[in-house]
Amino acid sequence: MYSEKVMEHFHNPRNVGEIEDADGIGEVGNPRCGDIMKMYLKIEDDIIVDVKFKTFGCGSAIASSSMATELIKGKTIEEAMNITNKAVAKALDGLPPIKMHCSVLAEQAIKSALLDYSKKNGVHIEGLENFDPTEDAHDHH
Amino acid sequence: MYSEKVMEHFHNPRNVGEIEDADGIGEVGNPRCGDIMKMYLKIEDDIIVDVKFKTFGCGSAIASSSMATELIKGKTIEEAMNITNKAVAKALDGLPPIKMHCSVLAEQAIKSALLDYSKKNGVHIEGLENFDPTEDAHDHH
Amino acid sequence: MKKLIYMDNAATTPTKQEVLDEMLPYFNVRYGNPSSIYSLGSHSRTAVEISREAIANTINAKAREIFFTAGGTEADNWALKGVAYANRDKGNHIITSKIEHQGILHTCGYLEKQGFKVTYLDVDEYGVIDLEQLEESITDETILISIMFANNEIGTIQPIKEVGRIAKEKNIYFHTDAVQAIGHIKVDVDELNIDMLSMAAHKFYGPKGIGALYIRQGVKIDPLIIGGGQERNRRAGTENVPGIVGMGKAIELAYEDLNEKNKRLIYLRERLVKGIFDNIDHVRLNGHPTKRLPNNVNICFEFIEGESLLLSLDMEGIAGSSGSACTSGTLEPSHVLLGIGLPHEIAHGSLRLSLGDYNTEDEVDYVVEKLTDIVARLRAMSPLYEQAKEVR
Amino acid sequence: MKKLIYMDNAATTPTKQEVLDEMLPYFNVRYGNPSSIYSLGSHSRTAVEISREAIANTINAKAREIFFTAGGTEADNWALKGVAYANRDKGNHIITSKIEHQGILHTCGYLEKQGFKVTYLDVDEYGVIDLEQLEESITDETILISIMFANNEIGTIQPIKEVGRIAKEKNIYFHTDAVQAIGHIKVDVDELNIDMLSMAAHKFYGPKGIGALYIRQGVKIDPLIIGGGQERNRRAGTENVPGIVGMGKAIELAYEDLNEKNKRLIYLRERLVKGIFDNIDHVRLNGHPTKRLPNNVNICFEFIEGESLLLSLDMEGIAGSSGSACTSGTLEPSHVLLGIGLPHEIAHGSLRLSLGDYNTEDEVDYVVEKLTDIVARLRAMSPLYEQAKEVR
Ligand SMILES: Cc1ncc(COP(=O)(O)O)c(C=O)c1O
Ligand SMILES: Cc1ncc(COP(=O)(O)O)c(C=O)c1O
Repeated sequence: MYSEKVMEHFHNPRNVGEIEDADGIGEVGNPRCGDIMKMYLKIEDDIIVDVKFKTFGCGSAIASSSMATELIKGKTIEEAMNITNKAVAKALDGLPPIKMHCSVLAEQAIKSALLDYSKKNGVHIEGLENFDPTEDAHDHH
Repeated sequence: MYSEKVMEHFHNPRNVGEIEDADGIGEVGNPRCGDIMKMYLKIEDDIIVDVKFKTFGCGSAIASSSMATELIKGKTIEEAMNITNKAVAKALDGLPPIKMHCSVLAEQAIKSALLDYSKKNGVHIEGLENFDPTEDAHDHH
Repeated sequence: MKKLIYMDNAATTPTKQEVLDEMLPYFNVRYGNPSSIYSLGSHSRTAVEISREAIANTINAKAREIFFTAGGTEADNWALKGVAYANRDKGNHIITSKIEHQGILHTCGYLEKQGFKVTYLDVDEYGVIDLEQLEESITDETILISIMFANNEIGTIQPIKEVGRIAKEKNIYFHTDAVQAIGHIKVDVDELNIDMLSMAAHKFYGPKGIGALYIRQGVKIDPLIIGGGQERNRRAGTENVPGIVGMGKAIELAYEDLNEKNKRLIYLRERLVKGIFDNIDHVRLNGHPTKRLPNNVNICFEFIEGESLLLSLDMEGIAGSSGSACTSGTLEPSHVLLGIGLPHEIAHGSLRLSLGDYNTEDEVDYVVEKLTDIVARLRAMSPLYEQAKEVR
Repeated sequence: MKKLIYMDNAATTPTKQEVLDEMLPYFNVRYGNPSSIYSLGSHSRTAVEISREAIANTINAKAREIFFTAGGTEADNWALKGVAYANRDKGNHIITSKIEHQGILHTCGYLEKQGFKVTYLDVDEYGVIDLEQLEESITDETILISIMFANNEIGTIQPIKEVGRIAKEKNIYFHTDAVQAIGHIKVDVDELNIDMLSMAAHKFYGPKGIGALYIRQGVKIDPLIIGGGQERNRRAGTENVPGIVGMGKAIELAYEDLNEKNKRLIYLRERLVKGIFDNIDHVRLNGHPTKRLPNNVNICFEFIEGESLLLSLDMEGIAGSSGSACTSGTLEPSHVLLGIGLPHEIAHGSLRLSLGDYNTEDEVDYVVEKLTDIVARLRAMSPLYEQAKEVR
């Protein structure tokens, strides 16, 4: 069902944990639906210098979180904003159709944390104008 | 499906053939239904001294004919009249329910031949008053 | 016991050893439920999908158009009831033929009770449907045409390509009961415009209890067996994994060297027919002389009844079948033989010998020899034969 | 690969070697079609009838009341649709429960679309139906009560005897989906007043693709699969002889020393539950504490999701199952867990471990050890666990 990449990231997820003094924290998902992703960003000079996550969810939710953190770590905010759910899924060598919403959740978790950062620091981030972190990822697949 | 007795009588039917100068001949059944039995009797002093049959039909039709001839050979007319289809079936160690009509046909063939004998010789045979050789054996099972 | 000469391959076939070998691990080593997410389950899932692919490739379909069933009858029931119920709003008329298998005919009878109208096409003396009658039977209400690919009793192959063309022109679904055809002749669902097709593994050296329905993408059809999400929500129930694996292997083997196998079968078939005609009088060949299954011989022996013929053959170690009423537990002889116009008394005396990969020339010759004796013996007992001789 | 610890015996079981040995000749030696009249055919017929007898004896039925199907789902579909369609003139109301298998629930949904009314009984926190609610639900229109014998997810056994008594008093047909019960607990259809009962061989170490429906003599029921005269005209299609033979052998083996086997399973079950409760906090046992299948353990681990638990177990060579939405391809977690009143977020974290004849005490201890580690690891990753700790 899952690619080896997914299984590998599920079994050895990168960047699990919390950042005490995070610059941005985003939480998306809903325990009723069986998945919650929480993402912590440390940002310096527009660059994501550190990122951690905690996820309650299925194998692909955990793998998507892990992959998403890998994809944005060390990147600029702008680069991070360009990471789509498809990019996450592709980096995992694909996800089963019924699991695509997990990659959507990962994209939303990044954006949600960036939104938090932009609010806390009063910086404008291109592309977050219409972002609604409460939108249901399950509608996307 | 069939008892050993049926198979044995089917494979080695007794009394197959015709009697040239038979005293009574009976034919029952219908080729449309897949079975015809023809029975020839030689009768002396009310005793069936010889009997032969020819049958077009399935295994149990042939076995029933064979068994019926065995049961009446050497018997008086009265005794022959008392041979029921159940007796034929029983002597064959039973017939499958859907094949019971074959034993009915055998009983009818005997009666039909006796009727022929009674007509030709002007003798009354007790029990043949209401016998109708054209009645459909298939309704009996 | 005598060595068995099995000439009833149209009834069922033995499972080939290579097929069985392929199946065995799925009973007690790779026994996982394909719906389970752990490795044991996904191995089963993979095996199921490989089989589906093999079947799809064979008939030029897509894997997602193959749905496993418990056999040919379930596939037939599903196609008919599923299309009828799902398309009731479009119409209530179904066209089929008089010589279909009971899986089709009795299901049509059931649908008639539910308010559907069914036209049963006539067949000619060879068992071939009349395409003109088909076209004339089509109305605005017609939602489905179901015509069998090849007949199970007399082996006649229908003009499926023409039926497919007509159905496509009129935009009517076309189902074919190909239970006797798959594994025996090449079938291409695209070329023939087939929308649905039934098959059963035990007719081509696969196991009993497994079959499939091909459903062209886009066909509107209700499920017949409802429950879990198996077969993409269209046929519920834990998959018969060993059966499915066996069916996939069997279909692959069946189409290997098909032409050579069929050449051999046709040679044996013709030898058998010639042997019978050379040695026995008052016989007739049923079914089409050339447009017939390579393995099917169906002959009427006048003046004798089929069941007694079968029993006598069995005692010689020969397995065949008959359209006789006496083998079926009914009073009417085979609807197929009556359908091609045989009188009842002659239809009663039919014998079907269906050849297979394991039959040999020696067996064919032995059968001819034994048949000759048996027919003579039974005719000597038959009052009809005696009458026929008198008439002459 | 690591040695597999298979604890998903409620999903399917391996076919026992003795069962397989019994089946093998029917693939390629005794391969005759049971409908054929020659010896090869009647050997198959005999084998089918011996199996039917064995099944009938086990549940105290008559052989003529057992009808073979392709599995549990087909049996469920047949019972429901067959009774519904055949008794439409008597009424259009069916009573079932909220926690039935999909084979029942989705068929009921289909029947609702056909104009039938269905009452879905609630269950209490343990998954037991309320007999008062059952009695109150009965109307003059009620033609069928279908209540499962034992639940496939949480193992709860229903008060079948009382349901049977009520159904009999009110003269309503009573069907029970006993797919999880047969082979595992003693069932007597007479004592329990059961009119119809579904079973599937692959749940008791028999093969996949074969099951049966018990139909008490006199029950009015339409066939589901129509065609040839097999199964006394009630279920058409060439018989799956190897499957049938395997089912007969499997049921015999299943009821040999049943008490001893169940004592052992209950011991293992309790050891597993105790091990989990002793080592892991925030867990709850689902299903009835005592009125449950001897082999069923179903536990919710709060703050984690079932699929990730299963995948982690799989990596340790442990096969289990979950009522998590993520394993089923839907968004809703198991209707059974919701039915017993669990909140969604907790229902997502369920694990079913169903024990079998091949599990050992060592395996149980190993599973407890691994589970402890896995749960700890997943909770460390879970934002819910962190929140829960903060709240405390
Ligand atoms: C209670 C119950 N009913 C019905 C079924 C369906 O059986 P099958 O999958 O063999 O069709 C199952 C098992 O999947 C079950 O556990
Ligand atoms: C033409 C045809 N259709 C349908 C069937 C039914 O197949 P099964 O008996 O496998 O259900 C058969 C064989 O019996 C057949 O020959």
